[in-house]
Formats: sequence, C-alpha cells, structure tokens
Amino acid sequence: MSYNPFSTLLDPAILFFFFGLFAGAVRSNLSIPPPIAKFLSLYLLMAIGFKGGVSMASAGLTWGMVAALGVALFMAFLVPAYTYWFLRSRLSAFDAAAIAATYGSVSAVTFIAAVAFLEQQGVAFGGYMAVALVLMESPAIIMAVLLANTARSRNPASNGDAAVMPSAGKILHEAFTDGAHLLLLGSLAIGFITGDAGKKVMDPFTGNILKGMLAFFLMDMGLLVASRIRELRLNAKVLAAFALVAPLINASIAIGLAYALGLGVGDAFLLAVLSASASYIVVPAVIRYAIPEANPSLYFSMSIAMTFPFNITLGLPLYFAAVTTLWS
Amino acid sequence: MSYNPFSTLLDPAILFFFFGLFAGAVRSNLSIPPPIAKFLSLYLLMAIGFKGGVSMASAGLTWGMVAALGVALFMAFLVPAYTYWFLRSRLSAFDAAAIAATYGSVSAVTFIAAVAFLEQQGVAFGGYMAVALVLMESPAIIMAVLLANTARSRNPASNGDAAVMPSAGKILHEAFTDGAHLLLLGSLAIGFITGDAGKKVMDPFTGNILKGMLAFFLMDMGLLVASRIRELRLNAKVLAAFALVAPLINASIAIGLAYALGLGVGDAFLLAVLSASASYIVVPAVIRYAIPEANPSLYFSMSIAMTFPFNITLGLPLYFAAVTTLWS
Amino acid sequence: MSYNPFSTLLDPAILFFFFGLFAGAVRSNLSIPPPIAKFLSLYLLMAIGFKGGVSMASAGLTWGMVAALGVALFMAFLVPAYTYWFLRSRLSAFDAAAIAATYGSVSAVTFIAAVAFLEQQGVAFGGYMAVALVLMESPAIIMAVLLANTARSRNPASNGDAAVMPSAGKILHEAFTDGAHLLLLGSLAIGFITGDAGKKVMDPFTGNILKGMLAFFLMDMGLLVASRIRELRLNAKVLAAFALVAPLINASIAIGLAYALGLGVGDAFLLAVLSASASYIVVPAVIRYAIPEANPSLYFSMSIAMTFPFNITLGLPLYFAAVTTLWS
Amino acid sequence: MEPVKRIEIVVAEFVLPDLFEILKRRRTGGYTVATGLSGRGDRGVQTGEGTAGEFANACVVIACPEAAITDLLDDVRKLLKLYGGMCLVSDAMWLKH
Amino acid sequence: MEPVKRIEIVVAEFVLPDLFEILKRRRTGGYTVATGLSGRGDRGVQTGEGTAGEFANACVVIACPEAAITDLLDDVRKLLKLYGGMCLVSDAMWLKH
Amino acid sequence: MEPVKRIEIVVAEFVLPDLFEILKRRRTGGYTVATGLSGRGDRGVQTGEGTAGEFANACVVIACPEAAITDLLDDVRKLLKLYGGMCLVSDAMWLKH
Ligand SMILES: Nc1ncnc2c1ncn2[C@@H]1O[C@H](COP(=O)(O)O)[C@@H](O)[C@H]1O
Ligand SMILES: Nc1ncnc2c1ncn2[C@@H]1O[C@H](COP(=O)(O)O)[C@@H](O)[C@H]1O
Ligand SMILES: Nc1ncnc2c1ncn2[C@@H]1O[C@H](COP(=O)(O)O)[C@@H](O)[C@H]1O
Ligand code: NA
Ligand code: NA
Ligand code: NA
Repeated sequence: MSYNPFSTLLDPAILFFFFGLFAGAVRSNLSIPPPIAKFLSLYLLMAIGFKGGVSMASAGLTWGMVAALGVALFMAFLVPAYTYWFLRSRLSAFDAAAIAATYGSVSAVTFIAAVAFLEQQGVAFGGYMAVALVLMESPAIIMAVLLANTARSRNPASNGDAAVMPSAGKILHEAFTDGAHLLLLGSLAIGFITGDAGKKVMDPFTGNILKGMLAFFLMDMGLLVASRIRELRLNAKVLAAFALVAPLINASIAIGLAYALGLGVGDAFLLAVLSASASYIVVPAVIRYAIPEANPSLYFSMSIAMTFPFNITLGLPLYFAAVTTLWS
Repeated sequence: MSYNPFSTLLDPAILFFFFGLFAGAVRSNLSIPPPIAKFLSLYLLMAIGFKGGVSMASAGLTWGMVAALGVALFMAFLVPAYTYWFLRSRLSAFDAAAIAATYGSVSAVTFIAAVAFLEQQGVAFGGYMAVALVLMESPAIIMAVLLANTARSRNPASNGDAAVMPSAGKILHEAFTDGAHLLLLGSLAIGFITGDAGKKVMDPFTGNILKGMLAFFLMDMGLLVASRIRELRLNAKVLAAFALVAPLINASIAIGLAYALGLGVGDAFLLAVLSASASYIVVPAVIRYAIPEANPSLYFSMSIAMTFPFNITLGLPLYFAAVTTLWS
Repeated sequence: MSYNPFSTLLDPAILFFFFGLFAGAVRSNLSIPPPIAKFLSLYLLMAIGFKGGVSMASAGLTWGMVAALGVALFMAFLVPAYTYWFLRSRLSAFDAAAIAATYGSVSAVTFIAAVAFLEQQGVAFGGYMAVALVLMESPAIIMAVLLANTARSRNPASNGDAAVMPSAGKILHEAFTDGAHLLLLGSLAIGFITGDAGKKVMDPFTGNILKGMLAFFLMDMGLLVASRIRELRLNAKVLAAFALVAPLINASIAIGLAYALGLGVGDAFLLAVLSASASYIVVPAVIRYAIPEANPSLYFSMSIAMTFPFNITLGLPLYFAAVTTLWS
Repeated sequence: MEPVKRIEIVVAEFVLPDLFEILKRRRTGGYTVATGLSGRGDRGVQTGEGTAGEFANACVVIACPEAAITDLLDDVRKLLKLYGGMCLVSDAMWLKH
Repeated sequence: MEPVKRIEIVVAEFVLPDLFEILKRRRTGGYTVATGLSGRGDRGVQTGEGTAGEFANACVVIACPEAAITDLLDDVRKLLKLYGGMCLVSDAMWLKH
Repeated sequence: MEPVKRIEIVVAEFVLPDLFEILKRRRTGGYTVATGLSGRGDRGVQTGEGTAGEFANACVVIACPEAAITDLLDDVRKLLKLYGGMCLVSDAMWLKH
C-alpha cells in the first residue's frame, strides 16, 4: 500500500490534542473554562447524532445495517462480561464491575475522531453507525449495576447504609436519561426526521465548524489527560496492561465478526473503534452514583489517561491498517 | 392551499425545542451551562439586530415602513392598557401591572423563530421589522412601572420601605440600558451603518450558523420551560386562560390593523407574532427590580411556560395561516 | 490619495468596540459571561496563530522575513529598556519595570485587528509576522523581572518575605508557559505542520467566523475599557501622556527601521502596530505574580484603558497612513 | 488576629448594585462576592440559570469590626424585606497582615 | 436577630439531587448552593472540571433552628459515608426581615 | 461531631498555586475552592472578569483541627502580605462519617 494511515496523526485536531498534552505536561496555566468544555462536548454529541440521523434518513433497511447493529449489540454484552470475569479475581467486585461498564460502553469523541479519520481517507460508512454508538452505550452499564447489586447483597457489612443507596429504578432512570446519552439520541432522531432539508440549514453549524470545535475540545482533553496521567497510580500493573491491551482485543474481535458477516471497510473500522473505546462521560456519570464503592481513580483514570489517548493516536491508524489489509 | 404551515413544526430548531421539553419532562440531567445560555441569547440578539439593520440600510422610507412601525407602537400601548384594565379586578395592582408589562412587551426569540419561519416559506418582509421589535420593548414596561407607583403611593402601609425603593429615574435607566435591549439597538445601528459590506464579513457568524445556535438555544428553552411547567401553580384559572387566549386576541388585532393599512403578508405576520409574544428576558429583568411586590411565579411563568411554547409551536403556523388566508 | 484609512473605523468589529464603550459608559447591565470572554480570547489566539503558521508553511526563508523578525526582536529589547530608563526617576523601580514590560510586550488582539485592517485594504503581509508577535511577547517580561529583582535585592526592608517570593526559575516558567503565549505558539506550529490541507478543514472555524467572534470580543473589551476608564486615577499626568505618546514613538521607530531595511508596506505596518501595542493579557498575568510590589492600577490601566483603545481606533489608520505615505 | 463579625448576605443577583451602594454608604470596607448561585427560600426555588441570570442568587461576605454593623444591618434588613434573601452574622478572627 | 445553626455541606455535584431530597424530607426550609467548586479530601483532588462536570463539587449552606438539625445530620452522615464530602456546623445569628 | 477550625482564605486566583503549595507543606488535609469571585479590598475592586480571569478572586475553605493551624497561618500571612487578600478563622463542628 502506498499511503500511510499514520499520516492522520498530522490532522489539526489530533495535533491540538498533542498540544494540550504538552501544555499540561509543562504545567502551563492554559485552561478551557469548564462551561466551554461542556458546551463543546454537547456540541459534538449534537453534531454527530444529527449527521447520523440525516444519513439514515436517505438509506433503507439493509443487510449491512442489520449486521453492523448486531455486531455492535453483541460486543456491548460480550466486552463487559469477559472483562468482569477476568478482573473479578484481581479486584473487588465493585471495581471489576465499574471497569467492565467503562470498557463495555463507548466513547463518543473517539467515534467522532474515527469518523473524521474515515472522511479524510475518503472511505464510506453507514449512517446507522451512529445508532450503533447509541446502542452500545447502555448495556454494559446495566450489567455492571446488576453485578454490583448482587455483590452488595452478599456482603451484609455494607448494608447499614442500604437506606440511602439509590434504588434500581432510580439507577436505570439515570442510565437512560443521562444528558449526553439523551442528546445523542435526540439529535439522531431530529436528523432522521428532518433529513436533507434539515441538513441544509444546520450544516454550517453541525458540519463546517466541526473540525475547529473538535480541535478545541481535543486540546482540552489533552490538558485533562496530562493532569490525570500525573495522578495515575495503578498499583496493579495488570490494570495498566489491561487499559492498553483490551482495546486491541476488542477491536480484533469486532473486526473478525465484521469480516465474517461481510461488512464494508468503513463499518468494520467503526465497529472496531467503538469496541476498543472506553467511556469517560456517560459511564462515570452513572457509576459514581450507582457503584460508589468503586474507585474512580481506577476505572476513570484507565479510560481517560490511557485508553482514550491510545485510541485516538495509535489505535485509529492501527485498526484502519488491520481492516484495509484484511479486506484487500 | 396545497402547502401546510404546520410543517414548520418539523424545523430542526423547533424539534430541538421539543427535545428539550422531553428531556426536562423525563428529568434528564441534561443542561446547558448558564454562561453558554447567556451567550446564545446575546448572539441571537446581535444576529437579529444586525440583520435588520443591514436590510434597512438598503431600503428607503416607505409607506409600509411607517404603517408597520405605527401599528407596532399602537399595539405596544394598547396591549398593556387593556391587559391591566382586565386583570386589575382579579389581581393585586402590582401583579396586574407586571403581567401587563409582560404581554405588552415582546419576545425577541419568538421574533427570530418567526423570521426563520418566513424565510423557510420564502415570504419577504421589511428589515424595519427589527425596529418594530425594539420599539415594542419599552412602552409597556414604563406604563407598568407608572401604574405600580400610583398603586404604591395609595397604599401607605408599604411606605415604610420607600427609602430603599428605586427612584423613577433609576427605573427608567434600567429599562433603557438593559443589556438585551441595548445590544439589539446597537446591532441594529451597526448593521445599518455598515450595510452590505458589513454583512459580507459578518454573515458566516451572524447568518450561516444562526440556525444551529438557535437550535441549541431552543433546546435550553425547552429544558427551562419543562422545569417551569412543573412548578406552575396558577390558582386562578383565568390566568392560564389569559396566557393562551391573549396571544390570539393580540395577534388578531395586529392582523386586522395590518390588513386595514394594506401591509404585506410578511410584515403582517411579524406584527401578529410581536403582538402575541410576551417578554421573558427584558421585562422580568426590570420588573423584579421595579415592582418587587409582584409575584414572578405569575407573570414570568405565564410568559415562559405557556405563551412562549404556544407561540413558537402552534402560534406561528396559526397566525401565518390566518394572514395568508385573509390576504389571498 | 483617494481613499481614507479612517474608513476602517466603520468596520463592524470596531463599531462593536465603540458600542461596548457606550454600553459601559451608560452603565448598562450588559455583560459577557467571563467563561465566554476567555473562550473568545483563546479562539482569537488559536485563529491568528494557525493562520500565521499556514501562511509560513508555503513561504521559504526570505530576506524580508529575516529583516522583519530582526526588527521585531530589536524593538522587543529597545522599548522596555528606554521605557524603564525614562520612568525610573518618576516612579518606584517596581512600577517602572512593570510598565516597561507592558509596553515592551505586545497585544495579540491589536495585532488581529491590524491584520483585519490590512485584509480590508487588500494589502499583503508575511505569514511570519505571527512569529514576530510571539517573539515580542517575552523579552520585555524577562527584562522587567530582572530589573525588579535587582531593585528588590538592594532594598533589604522588603526582604522579610523573600521566603515566599517566587524564585527566578518559577517566574521564567510562568512567562514561557503562560496559556495565552503557549496557545499562540502551538497554533502557529500546528498551522505550519498542517499547511493548506489543515487550513482547508479548519478555515470555517478559524477563518470565516473570525470577524463575528472578534466583534463579540471587542464589544466585551469596550465594556471592560469603559469600566477601567472610570476607575482610572493617573495622578502623574506623565503616565497618561506616556500611554498615548509611547505608541506613536514606538511605531515611528519601527516604521523607520522597516523603511531602512526595505520591508514591504504590510510588514512595516504590522511591525509598527506590534511596537505600539501594549500587553494586557500575558504581561499582567506574569507581572502581578512576579512583581507584586508594582501597582496594577498603573500598568494595567494605562494599557487597557488608554493605549489599547487608542491603537485600535486612531492608531491603526494613523500608522497605515504614515507607512503608505512614506512608501509611496 | 483580631475579632470581627462575618456577615453573609444572600440576595438575587439583580439586587447586588443596591447592596453595593449600601456597603459604600456604610463604609464597611472590603467584601467578597460569589454569583451564579442557586437556592430555595420563601420565594421558591432559584435555579441559578435563565438566559439573563434571572434565577441566580449571589452571596456577599463582609468581614468588619462589630462597631460598624448596626447601621449596615438596618439597611440590609430593608433591602431583604423588599427583595427577599437572607443575612447571617457570626464571629470570626481576622488574620492581620 | 435570632440564633440559628449554619450548616455547610460539600459533596460532589452528582450527589446534589439526593441531598435536596433529604432537605425536602427533613423540611429544613431554605438553602443556598454553589456549584463548580474544586477541592481535596480523602478521595483525592477534584478539579472542578471535566466535560460533564465529573470532578466538580458543590457546597450547600443551610441556616436553620438548632431544633431541626439532628435528623438532618443523621441523613447527611449516611450520604457522606457513601459518596464522601464534608459537613460543618457552626453558630450564627439570622437577621429577621 | 468534632470541634475544628474553619479557615476561609480569599486571594486573587493567580495566587492559588502558591497557596496550595503551602497547604501541602503544612499537611492540613482537605480543602474546598471557589473561583471566579469578585470583591473589594485595600487593592481596589476585583470584578471577577477579564479575558484571562485577571480580576477574579478565589476562596479556599479549610476545616482542620486547631492544633494544625499555627504554622499554616504563619505562611498564609506572608502570602497575604505579598499579594493581598484576607483570612478568617472561626469555630465549627465537623460531622464525622
Ligand atoms: N434558611 C436559609 N438557608 C440558606 N439560604 C437561604 C435560606 N433562606 C433563604 N436562603 C437563600 O436566599 C434566597 C432568597 O430567599 P427568599 O427570599 O426567602 O426566597 C434563597 O433562594 C436562598 O438562596
Ligand atoms: N477538611 C476539609 N476542609 C474543606 N473541605 C474539605 C475537607 N475535606 C473534604 N473537603 C471537601 O469535600 C470534598 C470531598 O471530600 P472527600 O470525600 O474526603 O474526598 C473534597 O473534594 C473537598 O472539596
Ligand atoms: N473585609 C473584607 N471582607 C470580605 N472580603 C474581603 C475583605 N477585605 C478583602 N477581601 C477580599 O480579599 C480580596 C483582596 O483584598 P485586598 O488585598 O485587601 O484588596 C478582595 O478583593 C476581597 O475579595
Ligand atoms: Na467499548
Ligand atoms: Na406582546
Ligand atoms: Na509593544
């Protein structure tokens, strides 16, 4: 092959991520005001959801769509299950469940970076992949909460405060009405309803300036990652290894399934990225509340300080190289 | 007629309003950071003012302009007067005055949604309608403050604190220098001064991304409306009825006057919308300070939780259907 | 000459600056939320840096570039030196050093306004001028800190708290890793690396909406300047004079050097603007920390309330008229 | 260290200019202000939001010698009566520097 | 003026809804809330940031009569045990208006 | 509940890193920080604004046992002397959890 997928490391948005990392590493006082960071995050969710909805509107129900969503859903159950099983003997049930939720769920920003990657490479993919993103968000969370509840009921020592533990209904409510999750879903629906007419009026906002907004957001992520890396104390080396190896395993499984089902290159790549990515917005929002016994400096730090930077820098070109090699 | 004005309910911005309502109703934790909401609000005021100024710059003084501004000014005095007269027997003088100010003044965002509606329908309107918007903001406020002052001076019981009540001069100052009001005025002036040359450089900001910014803003409004609806306790049914019927009456009067004076369809529609709309930014900002005796959970809630959503969902297509039917 | 450089006073962005001044003067409650103001500031730094980097990427090393950067660096040492020498007899060593840093360093927003000015006039300039901006930021700060340290070591009275005074290393670190400085540098590098390909994807964000964002930012600056003018108490008239005369002197020297070295009109104008401008972001951020003995209501107020408004209103057309006259 | 009174006043944001005027008139010296607060009180819930900060509260903390507070509290009481809010007074020690 | 207890509770932002429920149940009356705070405690550093406010703390101040606080503090203690945070109680005078 | 000292320090935002260093050195344990505050003091008005937060203050609240504060206050005093600000100390009860 004559081209180099690692050339995307020279994309402005990715470079701003590196710049953020650098500024954080030299302890610059550079910072994005938190309300802006939140707005950028909402903007990205809106843009990606809307875009996916629009492209679904013009597409019919195809085998590729059914197969891709099937793989997505399968991975959403497989990853948390095997992660929990693997970590249970090494960590508390609560920490194992929290990490399972984190790696079983997905990162919308990693997905957006992957979409930008594909567009840069000129490779097509299905609009329904945004639906895959939505579908993969919740199953792992719900599994993790159930696992934690089981563990909790077996351990009467911690039952003294059961009175204030949120009820199962409340937690399900949290998982399904979380703002990030709902906005993605809502934008997808609105994109689907308004289709090309909607796209025409929204595109200067949701399309044209997306790269710049993403660059700003990734700069902030770089700053955040740098500060989290500094505090990272993963006593168990196995966790550090997990944070870097799990993405490779999950991506490989997804690629294998996509190949077996005859999906296209773009869809296979995005399924790999989704499976490899770990949540750092929706999952912590729900898990801190639902499994307070779990230690965020494990599950959150692994996700944000190791898996996220790995995926958007080395992961994307790696998965893409794997897919194009296999498919060619 | 072959087309359906209610199709605008499928505009992305309006759909994001419904989405916000939904997210609020299911008590999602979705929220727009307050500084962002304020920025979006300032942005919309700047964009609409600038746009109006630019289109005024290329137009001369016409009969349509004089007539439209005449109707606007007339409505700005008529609505608060009859509202106060109608409510005075049912509420305290302070509440009656505050509601009169609210319904006599206007909502800039409703106006923006109406302009977007017209553009979607491909119907022309005069740039001077932005001047109508500005003209209609203040008269009702000043009338209400005068009415409240009269009521206050008649009631010596509350005079003990007269010492700290703001003076008339201070209140006038507040009404005329309120940030939202001034920004609209300033942008109008700047648009007028810079004309097409200004438009060329500003349009990517004030024009192209407007729809997306409006969508974001209306999503936030949906969230706000949902939370206000929940707290809405309008003991007097008459107030709930008023919040929905007054817009219809006010729009009808405006349409009648516009018809009599031979205005165009676009101008007539916008005058109807302005008359039907109730203020929820400028008026509360001034009235809470100037008439602290009035209860915001009446005047503000009626405006934001009933009249605003009514106008931008059902009101716009209704007024448009009425105007096009009458004019055809 | 048939055209009028003062016509740029009618640029929308400059008019929004005047509007902000007006709103502040009439004590309107108009305000931009601080996180938005900070975002706009970061955005402008990113946009100008990126743009400069891109245009450097397509240019080789030229005599014009070497000469322009040479003049920039020379001015960055000359201005603080003569400023300190001039003020030392009139003020405390700390105040003199702080003002020297302020006037020796530069204002990125003034530079952006100057670039917009040139683009409006259709005059070319070198992309390396963004490098000149970066080069001129730090030398004055470092000179000032050294001067203040010398003064401090001579005055044993204030030595009691030497324990808590930041060390020289810490201050250098602050000066070089200041967020605004670093972002400018980083964006320049990213623009240089990604070149035209980067420009293509980033331009809707960093280019198209720049004027509108600048207008918003300058409106906020107007509000800020108005509030600072109100508090301005420059007992020493010499300081007020300095704030208005120093820009003229510095611009003249820069123009003279540029002329002698045969630089182009655009580059000469930008060197004049950079030399004339005074810092109000990076310098105060470092100096308040490093020279706490200096009074910000002198150095900061002179810069923001006098020199900044002077430069972006009268200064730009004046310097431009001077350059075009001399070069013609 | 020196004994002072710590006064903590919560009012709606739009009341701040009037409160500052009182503080100026009563010459209490320094104060610190936090804005964008939410809260609940007799006048219902303030969410800290609203496109123009309509529902935001602010909190002003004033450290001042006991002698200075009687007149101040008198004015503050009138303001609270008109616009709602709360005012707490407690004892503290001021670190001289 | 009237003696009250000033209760100051710092918790992670996501704990606020549960805390408000407690305050509602215990009918302590008014409260004031500041969000977007940062801090340090047993659970490490909270930076006040994160794209969804993941690391932000909030502080709730409640002024209420001494009689009302025993049950409240009981519930708050359980909440803090679960989610971390701190609660301080001190004396203050409430300015009646 | 356990008696503690409640220390409340207001400084310009840019002073925070130095203050945190002091808190680290003096091992006072937890603290809570609010930024973006405005205020007035000997050095004039801080508006809480400025494009880089130039005029914003921050408030740090520290609850710690009385024994721990002497050295801390010593360092804080030096910092305030250099950069301005205020520090109040009062009594409070800490709710154990
Ligand atoms: N008991 C209280 N404790 C703490 N804050 C209060 C209390 N009562 C009122 N407030 C604050 O003061 C604001 C206005 O109070 P009110 O006028 O009673 O609605 C409320 O929104 C709260 O922020
Ligand atoms: N001693 C303390 N003084 C002030 N704030 C504290 C203290 N301990 C904890 N906090 C606050 O409570 C939050 C949660 O505490 P923790 O659960 O101990 O990590 C911290 O992030 C601080 O904001
Ligand atoms: N007496 C006071 N009461 C409350 N806050 C104060 C007081 N004095 C100073 N401050 C705060 O400390 C900051 C710096 O004070 P200063 O260094 O005196 O200007 C001020 O901007 C206020 O926020
Ligand atoms: Na995953
Ligand atoms: Na109206
Ligand atoms: Na300069």
